Amino acid sequence: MLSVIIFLPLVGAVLVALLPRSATAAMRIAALVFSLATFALSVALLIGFNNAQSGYQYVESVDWIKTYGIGYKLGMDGISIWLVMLTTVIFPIAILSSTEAIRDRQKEYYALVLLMETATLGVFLALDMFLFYVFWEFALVPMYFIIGMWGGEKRIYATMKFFVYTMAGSLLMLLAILYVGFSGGTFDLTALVAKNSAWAASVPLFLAFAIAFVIKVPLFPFHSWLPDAHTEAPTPGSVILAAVLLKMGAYGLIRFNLALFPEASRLFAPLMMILAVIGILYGAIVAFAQTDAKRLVAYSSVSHMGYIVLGIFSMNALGLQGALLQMVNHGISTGGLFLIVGYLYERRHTREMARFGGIWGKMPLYGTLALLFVLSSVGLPALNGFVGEFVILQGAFQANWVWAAFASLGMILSAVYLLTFYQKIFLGESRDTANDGLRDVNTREVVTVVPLLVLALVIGLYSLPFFSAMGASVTNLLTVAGLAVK
Amino acid sequence: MNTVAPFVLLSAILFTIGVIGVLLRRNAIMIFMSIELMLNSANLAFVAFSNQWGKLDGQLIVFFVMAVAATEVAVGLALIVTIFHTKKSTDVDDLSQMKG
Amino acid sequence: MQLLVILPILFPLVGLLINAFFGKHMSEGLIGGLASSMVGLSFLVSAWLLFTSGGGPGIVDLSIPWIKVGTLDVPFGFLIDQLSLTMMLIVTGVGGLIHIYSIGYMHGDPRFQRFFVYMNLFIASMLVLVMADSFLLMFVGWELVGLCSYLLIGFWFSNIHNAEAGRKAFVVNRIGDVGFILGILLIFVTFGTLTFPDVFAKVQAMNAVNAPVVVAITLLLFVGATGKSAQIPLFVWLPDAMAGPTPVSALIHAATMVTAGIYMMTRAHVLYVAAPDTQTVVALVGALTAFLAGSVALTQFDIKKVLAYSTISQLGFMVAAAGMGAYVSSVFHLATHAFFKALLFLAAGSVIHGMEHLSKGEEESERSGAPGPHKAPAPAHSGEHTVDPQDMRNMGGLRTRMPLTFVVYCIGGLALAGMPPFAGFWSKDEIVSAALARNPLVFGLLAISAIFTAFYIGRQLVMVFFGKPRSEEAAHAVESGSAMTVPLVFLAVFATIAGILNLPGLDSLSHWLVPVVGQAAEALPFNIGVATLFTVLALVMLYGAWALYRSAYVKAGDADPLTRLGGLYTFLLRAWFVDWFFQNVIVKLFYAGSTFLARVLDIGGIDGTVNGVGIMVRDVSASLRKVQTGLVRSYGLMMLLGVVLVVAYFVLSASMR
Amino acid sequence: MTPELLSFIILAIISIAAAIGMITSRNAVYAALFLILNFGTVAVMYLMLNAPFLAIIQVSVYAGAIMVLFLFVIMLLGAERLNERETRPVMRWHRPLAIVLGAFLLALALYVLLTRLGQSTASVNVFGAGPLEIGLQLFGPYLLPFEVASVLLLVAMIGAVVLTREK
Repeated sequence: MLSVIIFLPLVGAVLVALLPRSATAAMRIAALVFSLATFALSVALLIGFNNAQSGYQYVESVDWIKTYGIGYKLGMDGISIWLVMLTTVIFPIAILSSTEAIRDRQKEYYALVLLMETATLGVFLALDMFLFYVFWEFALVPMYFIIGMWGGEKRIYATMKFFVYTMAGSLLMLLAILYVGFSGGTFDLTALVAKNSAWAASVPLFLAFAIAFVIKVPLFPFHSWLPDAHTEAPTPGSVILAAVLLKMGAYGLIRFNLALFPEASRLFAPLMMILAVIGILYGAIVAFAQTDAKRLVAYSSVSHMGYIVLGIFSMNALGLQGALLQMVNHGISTGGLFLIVGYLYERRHTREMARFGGIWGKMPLYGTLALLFVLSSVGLPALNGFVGEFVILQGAFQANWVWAAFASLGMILSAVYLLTFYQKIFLGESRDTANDGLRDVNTREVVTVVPLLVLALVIGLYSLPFFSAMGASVTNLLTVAGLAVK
Repeated sequence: MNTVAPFVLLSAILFTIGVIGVLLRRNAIMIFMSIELMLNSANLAFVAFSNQWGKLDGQLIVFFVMAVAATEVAVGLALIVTIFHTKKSTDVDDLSQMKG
Repeated sequence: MQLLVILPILFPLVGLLINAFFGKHMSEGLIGGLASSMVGLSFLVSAWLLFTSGGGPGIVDLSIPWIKVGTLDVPFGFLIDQLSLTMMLIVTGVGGLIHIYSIGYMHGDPRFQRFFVYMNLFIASMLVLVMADSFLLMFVGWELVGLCSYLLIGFWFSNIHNAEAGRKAFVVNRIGDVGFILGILLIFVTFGTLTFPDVFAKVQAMNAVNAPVVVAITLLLFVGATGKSAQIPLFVWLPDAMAGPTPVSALIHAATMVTAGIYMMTRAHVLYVAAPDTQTVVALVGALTAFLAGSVALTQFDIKKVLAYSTISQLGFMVAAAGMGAYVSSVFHLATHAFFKALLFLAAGSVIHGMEHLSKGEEESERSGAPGPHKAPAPAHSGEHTVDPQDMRNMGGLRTRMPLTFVVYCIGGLALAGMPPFAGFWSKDEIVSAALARNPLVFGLLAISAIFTAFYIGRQLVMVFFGKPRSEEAAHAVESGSAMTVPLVFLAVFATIAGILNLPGLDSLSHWLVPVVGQAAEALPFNIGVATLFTVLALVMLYGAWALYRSAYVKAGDADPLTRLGGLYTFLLRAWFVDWFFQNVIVKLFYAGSTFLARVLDIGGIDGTVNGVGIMVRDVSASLRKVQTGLVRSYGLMMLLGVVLVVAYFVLSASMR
Repeated sequence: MTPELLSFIILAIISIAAAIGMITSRNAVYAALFLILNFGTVAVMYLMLNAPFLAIIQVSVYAGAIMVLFLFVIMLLGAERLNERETRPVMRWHRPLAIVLGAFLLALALYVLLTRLGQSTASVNVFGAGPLEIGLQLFGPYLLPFEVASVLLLVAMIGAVVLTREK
């Protein structure tokens, strides 16, 4: 079942690649259909998911390279379930939003996007470290091409930076994986966690994993690839990057760092929390100074991802569950913001906020949708962001109230920069005649963002099912790691 | 005269001469011939050791070395001819397109 | 019965959804009527709740699961008791009247539909705030009303100053909200629960006075209150918030939202009573705010700014009362203030409406000539005027042009000034009496503030309604229509008689609230001496204002008589330079810091380091590249070197053995 | 001094002289001829080393076929006159370094010979190394390498043809 969900998009990619080059409409539809089918499958998984069970479900295990204890092992638990759901929701949306943004070489594009979905799902579902690494690196490649081929003016610079930076991190991870795998005698993650062995080299191992993951997250001060990559990527690329790819890092921190090296995690938790808090404040302050709308949203990502790391390294149930929910929330609100900025870019071919103004008056529906995403990102109660932020802050407060207090200042700053963003583009008077006669969002564009808004509202008003699905697994993780004392 | 040492000594001397030839000459053909000299000196050592231990394997290796040498000469000379056609020179210093 | 409890919230929600999705196809009357009637229905349900639960403990609790993580379990729980019912009635009652008023006031605005969507959202959010049974849910309402405030202040967003004011309000409120949320975090860490009854029970079980954690919690919550209720130092947003349409100023920035802080402290009085140190801080901040804002109101020219500072000042009274433990008086003043300040704002709106008549007159006739739906009417109050219709220096003599407005304005003004028998007299008297009994410093500040109050409202009445018109607009002002005047009359009646709520001797509000706030918070016995003193003082100040301003303004450009105060006058006019300080020090520092971080540290430092590593690798490899000469012989030489080294290694290591 | 040793010394001197003559010769044809002479002396040494089959092949294949190919190419290209004046300043240090390194390599070999092979024993036994024995070995244990060698030669032949084909 999990194999099917992982490789269904791959089948779609092959199909798209086989279509004649002129059949662009068919490619779009095929890509959409395959991603929606994947989504439908993931819904089926969700329905069959047993909330009370703390271990992995739907496990599939086949030997792969037996000599080294490498297997093809998949499984889903409460930690990965919402990330899988997020992935399967975001991809159809990204594909639907590509119609305007991607005009040339559509065949390659849709095939790559579907490949990307396979890779990311693989990352979230792999239970074998080696398999995880394969998917992890595999996810890098399509994104490299998506930015490099359909990106903006400085795309080569951006892709190079993105690729080399993340690659440098994953190299360390590969070394750590090999070390753990060979000295542990197996690459099976569940077996390794169950062994609960105190690694002699746990500090360097922790650091090797952590660097790979925090670069991906990205945690301050490893964030500098993100604004460039986001700004240069085409709209759907930014959406996928923000909504799904960054989560791989945060997911890895939980799955590997916390689960495998609880002692080292405890040792480094203060450092990680400090960096997370710096990231929250720093990302927000720097976002405020941006003039490019997309860059601003990119820096807001840095700030928001800081909350997630803060939650993870609070190392208690509240922090972790809040972080997991916030990953979904960030995917929704930042993904939405990128879509919003993208729609404007498609119309005006500029992202300089100084060139807009008064757009709400000219595009009322668009302005309203944008406002909702801004509010979701600000963390307004009744929308998704608030629940995640609050639970994380509560967890962080239990762990260390000083950092929680500093982190809460991010609530002010997010209001400052996001409302400034909104004001510069949507309020006041138009500062450019090119803004006259802009058409409001069309049906396709509305359909693309509405699912995200509905999710935002649902999570904001009724987060119970989200938390209850992850509760057992998080508790189990903390218990096995011996962290659930507090 | 059953000691192997003089032959190996000669082999070493010839090998060194071959090496110096490869390094000092700029003509591709001369370099090739120096390489042949080096191969030959190695062969001599093989045969000497083969004689010492009373085993045929050394001689068989020499046989294969000769086969490979023949191959190498055939392809190498063909390359030289081709390069000469385009560059009008057999000077290896003229072939420095690969410089960084 | 249980579900009935959330009906007051549901009605406005239904109204806003209908208006949001179908409003495009509905007429103004239908939209406004629907929105108003939904609020009216909420009011009726609240009233019904009042009668069914009256007398007894009157608590209805309903909870729907919401956030449940580990030990954190916060439901959508609603707690209806005497206190929340009081607030619900004020919110829906005053809110309903203002909705009706808005139908007239917003007539012709191109975003009429949106206005009522926001207004309904506000009512719903405010009800969530007052009905919540946990700190977190209260915070939800708390933030949502902030959102509505943001949206409504910036309602005419095409003028960037309005948008700016909205943003300022939201951000300043957020600063307070962070205090609030930290308080909530601390409550949960300390008590393991967030619902009011549980938290209060645990606080009482602690049985400690000034326990550090409780002091910390109460102070943090109070930070939230300073944001929402515009206390020092976070009051700076409220004067700017007057950029919104006048009904908004009346509803949100005078009658309801800004009182949320007082409501919250009353609700959490168990915590505050357990922390007398915080109480002292609260009382002093409230009194100082009352004094500061009262003094600033003396010098303002914008008709709404005067009222805004007056509101801050009155909120200071309430906060001070709450700080002194006089919760009943606080809530009492909250109620009367809601009536008379809403009345004043709406009347001011009526004045502005009248002042704008001249510039709008032509458009109006034009519109009646061609009432096609395609012809978009010009925005009614977007603020594009040659003469500022809100500047009192441009007014004068309006008492003859707008007689009804004049009458109700006088009633509101007298209530504000604390003249018997109007509502404000009774409630203010209770607070001042309590101050006299409990804290002389607070009493002193409040007494001076009360004197200021009488003076500035007198000044305003004289400047607006007496003397000769000082502009064309004032000369041609006309009385507003019935949609606006009927609510004015209603509010005027309430502003007159609302004192009945807690008349000395009757003390109905005190008795009513006892189950919530306890006996100790009841009002002190009526102090006839204080009452007389303050009545006399108010009369003197009103007369002083009359004497000073009756003939001060002949034309708009004349200097204010108070300019004789010199530097003090500027100091007051600029609101003690508090906002100046925020704008020029804190905001400028933030801008500079942000630019520095983004341009210098991020691009140069962090990104520079990353790129520097890349450049370093490139340069090193560029110099290493020279090794590749392309000459076969040099490669051969290198190879030989390698061979010699390797052979030497083997030979030597073998001979070592 | 046995006759064998004497003849070896004479042959060795001729061989070394021919090698030096080869690498120093200004004329490529002379160089090739010197090399043939060297190969010839080595062939005689093969005979002394009990390897008659290899001696014959050395003469016929190496000195014969391969060197004829060399001469043929030299004549074909007309490259017998060589002008190798050093022009590149970069390479000025090249020649001395090459000679020094070469000497060093030789010294290493001598060192090994003196320390190790000095004490080595004489030939264990006299054994047959005629064409028959070689053939038995080639088609016995060395069958696979033999076949691979044939494929290699075939590939080289095709390669040479393709490389020199006129477009």
